[in-house]
Amino acid sequence: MAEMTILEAVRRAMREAMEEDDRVFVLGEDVGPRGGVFQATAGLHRQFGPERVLDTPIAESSIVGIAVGAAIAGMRPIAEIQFADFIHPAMNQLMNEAAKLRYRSAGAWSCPLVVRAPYGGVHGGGLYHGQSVEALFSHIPGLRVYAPSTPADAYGMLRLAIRGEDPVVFLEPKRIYASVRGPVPDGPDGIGLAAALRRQGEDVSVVAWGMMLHRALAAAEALATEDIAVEVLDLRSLRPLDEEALLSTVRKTGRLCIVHEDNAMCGYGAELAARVAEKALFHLDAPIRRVAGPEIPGLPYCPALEDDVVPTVDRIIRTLRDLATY
Amino acid sequence: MAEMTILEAVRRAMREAMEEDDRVFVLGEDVGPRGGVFQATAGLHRQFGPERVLDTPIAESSIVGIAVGAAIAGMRPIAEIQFADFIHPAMNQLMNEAAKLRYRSAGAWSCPLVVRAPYGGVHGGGLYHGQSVEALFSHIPGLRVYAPSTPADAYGMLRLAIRGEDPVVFLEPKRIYASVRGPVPDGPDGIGLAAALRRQGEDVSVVAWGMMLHRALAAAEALATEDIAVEVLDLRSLRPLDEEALLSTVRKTGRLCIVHEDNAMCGYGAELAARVAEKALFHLDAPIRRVAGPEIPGLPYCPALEDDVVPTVDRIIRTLRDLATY
Amino acid sequence: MASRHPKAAPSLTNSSAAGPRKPAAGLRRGPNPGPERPQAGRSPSDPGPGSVGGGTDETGGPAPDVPTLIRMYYHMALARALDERVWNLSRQGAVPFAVSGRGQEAAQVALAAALRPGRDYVYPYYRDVALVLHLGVTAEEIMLAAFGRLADPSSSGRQMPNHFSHRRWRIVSGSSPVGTQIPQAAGTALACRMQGEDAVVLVTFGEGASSTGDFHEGLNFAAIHRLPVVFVCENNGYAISVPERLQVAPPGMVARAAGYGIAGASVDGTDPVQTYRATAAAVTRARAGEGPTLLEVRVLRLDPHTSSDDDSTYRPPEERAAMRAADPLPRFRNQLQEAGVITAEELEALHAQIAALVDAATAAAEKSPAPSPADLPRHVYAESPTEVRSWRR
Amino acid sequence: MASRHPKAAPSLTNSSAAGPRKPAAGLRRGPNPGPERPQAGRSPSDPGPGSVGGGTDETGGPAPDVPTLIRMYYHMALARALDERVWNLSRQGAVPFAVSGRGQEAAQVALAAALRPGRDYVYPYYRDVALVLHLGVTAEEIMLAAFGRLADPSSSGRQMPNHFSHRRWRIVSGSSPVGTQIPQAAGTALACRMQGEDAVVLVTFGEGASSTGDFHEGLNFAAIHRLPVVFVCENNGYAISVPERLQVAPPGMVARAAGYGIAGASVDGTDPVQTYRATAAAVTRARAGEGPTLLEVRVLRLDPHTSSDDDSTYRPPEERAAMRAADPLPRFRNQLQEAGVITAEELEALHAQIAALVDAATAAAEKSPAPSPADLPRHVYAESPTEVRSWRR
Ligand SMILES: Cc1ncc(C[n+]2csc(CCOP(=O)(O)OP(=O)(O)O)c2C)c(N)n1
Ligand SMILES: Cc1ncc(C[n+]2csc(CCOP(=O)(O)OP(=O)(O)O)c2C)c(N)n1
Ligand SMILES: [Mg+2]
Ligand SMILES: [Mg+2]
Repeated sequence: MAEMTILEAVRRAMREAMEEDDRVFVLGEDVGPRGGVFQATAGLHRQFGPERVLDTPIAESSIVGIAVGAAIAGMRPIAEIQFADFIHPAMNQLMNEAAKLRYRSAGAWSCPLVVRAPYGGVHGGGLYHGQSVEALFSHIPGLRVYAPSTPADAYGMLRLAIRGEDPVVFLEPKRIYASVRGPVPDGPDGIGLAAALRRQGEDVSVVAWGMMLHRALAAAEALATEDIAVEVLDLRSLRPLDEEALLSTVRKTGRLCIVHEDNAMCGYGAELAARVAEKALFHLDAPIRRVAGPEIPGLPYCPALEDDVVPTVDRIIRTLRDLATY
Repeated sequence: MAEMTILEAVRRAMREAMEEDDRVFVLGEDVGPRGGVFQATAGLHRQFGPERVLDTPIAESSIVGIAVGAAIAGMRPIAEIQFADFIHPAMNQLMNEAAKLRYRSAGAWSCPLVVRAPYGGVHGGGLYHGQSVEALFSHIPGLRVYAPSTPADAYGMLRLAIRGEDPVVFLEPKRIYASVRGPVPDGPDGIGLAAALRRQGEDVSVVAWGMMLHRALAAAEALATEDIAVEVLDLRSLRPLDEEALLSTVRKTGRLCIVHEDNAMCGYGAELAARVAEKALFHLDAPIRRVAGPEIPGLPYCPALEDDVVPTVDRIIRTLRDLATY
Repeated sequence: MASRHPKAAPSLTNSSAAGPRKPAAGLRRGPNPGPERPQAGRSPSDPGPGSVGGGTDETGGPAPDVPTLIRMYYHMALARALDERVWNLSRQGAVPFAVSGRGQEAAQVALAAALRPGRDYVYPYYRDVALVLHLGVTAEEIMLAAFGRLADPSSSGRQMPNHFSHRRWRIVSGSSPVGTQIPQAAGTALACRMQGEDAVVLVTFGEGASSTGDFHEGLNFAAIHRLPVVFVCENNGYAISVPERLQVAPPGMVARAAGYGIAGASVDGTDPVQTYRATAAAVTRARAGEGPTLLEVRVLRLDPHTSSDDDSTYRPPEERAAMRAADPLPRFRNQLQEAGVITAEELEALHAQIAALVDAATAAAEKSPAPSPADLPRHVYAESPTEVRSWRR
Repeated sequence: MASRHPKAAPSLTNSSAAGPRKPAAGLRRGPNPGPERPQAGRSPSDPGPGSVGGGTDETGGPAPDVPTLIRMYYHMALARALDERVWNLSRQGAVPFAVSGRGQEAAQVALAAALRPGRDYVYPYYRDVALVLHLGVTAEEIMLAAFGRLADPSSSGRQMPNHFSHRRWRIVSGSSPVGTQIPQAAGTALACRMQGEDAVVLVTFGEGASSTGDFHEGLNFAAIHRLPVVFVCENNGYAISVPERLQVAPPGMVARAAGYGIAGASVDGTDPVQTYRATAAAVTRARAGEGPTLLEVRVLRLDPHTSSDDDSTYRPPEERAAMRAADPLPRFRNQLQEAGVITAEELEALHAQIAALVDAATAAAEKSPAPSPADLPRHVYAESPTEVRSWRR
């Protein structure tokens, strides 16, 4: 098991998939010689040539539309959307086309494609380089939404997405692309979609994914010194949701904190709260709390305000402590 | 107070706003001589001419984009999206532009526009003529989302939307455009955004909007014969949400049923459940139940299946009865 | 049997399919050869020159042979009969909805005739009844979709009628939002090239759909990569009620084609021979690696937009009268007859066969079972995740 | 005072602003008049003919007068100095991000010079430092945005630098997703017409943004309604790393303009006089109700895409060298000097003034307060609904 960053894991997943399967190809803005603005596709253009690593025009709707059409004809496209903030022009192709093709043709046609989108807040990115879009896509039947938080999952879940038969929106936590390192298995076997219990605890549960998972873990670590045992659940796949894992941890601790970068209202956390309120209500010993972004249109450029927007370890600690002592 | 249908109320609101304010104009597909495919703009082209009632190309992104640009220059555009199912190409202009303009310019520019979109299931409309899109837009800070269920609200809330200073996604329950009649006040004064308690009851609360409000009322009526007193809350505005009204009814009855046509996962109902699970948890005497569309990409054409997709009065009755006797 | 007509000429014309038959003057080679002159600004009531088989243009291929001409006529007439039947059923409330291709059949059969069914990919749009019939879809399959039956091969009753799909014929499932199929077709063409297939992709859409952003993105991409796609705009002058002059600037698709630096042509789509030639030329170019073509076929929309529309609010009665006079179906019939390609008796038999086929298809489809609630959650995913299996309470 | 330069010529040239000065040969009328020849396929290292003030074309207006020429040069040089300062600050980590317009200044000042600041609407894009300076934005305002300060008039520190907005100058706030401003500009032009204003709307974007669906939808609409918009593509040959040949087919914007049936021109954007003429002609047309123009200005991107980019992976060193040789700033300076419009001493003073201005603007902006958390929830809505006021727990 090699150690690597999330970015390297993503790159390796694409490279191996392309080596193993001629049908796999990559398209997107600057994915060619430039290797992507985050370097996720670095080296692929050299290795596989311009036929399999296509620099596209700035036209997200058609990036996805072309991927849909290629998948229809038997290819396995991986489309990169440069920032999740720029996926909106492609929503029609994703929500009305990719998501519905299998259903509307009663299984005659399918659309196995992966749309990779780096998401979440960064320093100095302003309103349009730090959005989280998981709630929008997780709402749509027919789509899968994966949100890995570790190099192993970035690798394994991307391999799974590429091999799968369904369209996947693959959300990469760009803020920790290079800062989180970890072991990555040597092949895709044995990777599943179940949520992962990253830390066991009896007092309070925190559910997160992507970058926030790491802040949740740090908060849990900190609270251990106060003798508060926090259970940390990493959802990994947002659609489908591993409901059983969610309900289990709530049944165990009776206290639930949900953390995400996106704003709270109609965010993904709402669905988690709703599931619990329907299916494990009487296991709750405290209100369900969401630690989320504020109800503003986006992260301001001015970095001084970042901690007031993107949930901090501190804010998670405070919420977990409140819950544990409720 | 004249009696009229929802469709007539929508038309009257536009007509009066255009008569009173030169800045108001209408654009969209077939809104001109054809009067809109649902006849919402019937007569406006004759009364106000092609300069103020513009038939646009089939280009939803620019329908909204042009409205944004016109609003920036001081106009008050009302854009019709023919079916909510076709609003997806405009999501970038709505979510990244209209919603964020005021914020990103720190109030220097604003974007007072209304995007009207008939939504919800109809007979024989298939996957693309019956979608509900409220969850997607209600997630976005900067947008307002209004979903009237009565002629009075269709009129009053549309007047309010046109007069307002913010972009509004105005969702019209097309299934009951012509079938629901009711009194409409003679002017826009006195209309607010607070949720409306349509029926009082002590045993169980049901929250709905649009077409589903009427089914919820019918269910409540039916259960009255079983001595189950159902409280019916019509949300009216989905963003902002009248949280206090939601929490009040839950505090009163301790039982909450949420009804919407859209599929449940990450649907708008999730937010309602999450608010209650955070702020009124210990008032609950039963799990929160959502009566929603199934997790499928859309309503099938074959009308025989409609009742298995769009929540029926019967399904609402069963759920409310379950809750009341929980 | 009633529902699956032969891919060759219909039975009554099997004599013509057997051996060469003297081609009529003007069918193989037009009396008025000369370059196409696009007719910008033409109104739908003035469909332009309609001389049969007339006109070759610089990019024009050969005219169809006689068996093909007869098959083309057969499918035009069959499409017309099916459209009329579905429209009437919708009037009676027997089917929820109808959308017709009446007035566009000549262009549609010509498009199909220039393709290799089942090898070339086709992304049709909702008026293309005649196109898909000519590719291999059967009358019964059309009726199954109209009734929303489980056996409907396009969607098992999930989509509205005329949302064609048929994997065997490489007819790709389309949605209702217009224009989305255009970049998809470019993607399919890219895939064919990557896979070393010599398939061509043909995609149709109305002039209204040419206003979508997807049109631009798809054409630009196909032009950059010189992909084997034929983009066909079936220009009937209206998008529901919106006339071409408020939809497309400048009117027509010839300027647009030049805007992308690709081959372009505008032909009279009420003339199947002219349309066939232009399509065959575009297909040949695409297959030879010479890149995409944007072909405009100028057609008539004889009916209101759909069964839900009333076109009296926006279409003057004179225009409708003029259109009926330009109806491609009787015109092509007369031309075939005058040219001696088909006799009055053969025509009568052919129409009788069609009438019987439509009756049989309707009866069979009506009897065919509707989807059941148990079918609802199928095919959302390849393997249904939990939340799909257990949506219902 | 240091931050708000006069709208007239800068102080050192106030003599030239006072009265007419003998125009240099070649500045008012070019030595090589003749129709524009668009240069499809030009690579950015070959910016094309750059003869100063040369070339009038059929649609060309008059050349700028001398005070305007000097103001143009001044703003080019000021933009250059500000870009360099912000870039350096980003290198030092003093500001989070920089994006420059270096190499595009000549075209930008020419665009601005053809407008009426504060009366015509402008939708600029992120490289348009010189454009907005020439319209009235101050050096200090540019620096306030770079530092993300509360007093930044474009966004109070919310947007990245170069997301220009200034209500006084009718500079409309832009987002980061490219192309969205194009239909918005059409909408603003529509509104101006409805209101009976004779304002013209000018919107800029890169050739990369011309690939978006919004480009098509905006141009088509403006063409249909003959709206008073000037669409300006600042074509620098790259979209981040993607070269024009993989971005636009056919290269350039001249074919596209024809595709929409609107006026089009392609000019050497390193030549401010040529660009001014073409822009003035387009603005005149728009104001006269003669409809939109798609103007391509061929420019150079001297820097990497942004401070986050490294262009060595996709741009050969020779190309960069060639570009520096074609840099419009020294070239225009030499031309002005050779033509006797400005003297070496005046130039020296002007550059000293700019250096002092940039220093002062930087110092002032750095000192200016950052937004505070209390400002965060402001301006989400006109009147904040509850959930906005109480987001924080
Ligand atoms: C994106 C989108 N917007 C609106 C509609 C509603 N609609 C259905 S068909 C149609 C008109 C299409 O006109 P055209 O493309 O010319 O095709 P025609 O019906 O004339 O053959 C419209 C507006 C749609 N289907 N998709
Ligand atoms: C819709 C969208 N997709 C992707 C991006 C990321 N991006 C920012 S600038 C840029 C290149 C723009 O190129 P061009 O339009 O030619 O302008 P230039 O930077 O060359 O001046 C890209 C791809 C974006 N801002 N918006
Ligand atoms: Mg049409
Ligand atoms: Mg560029």
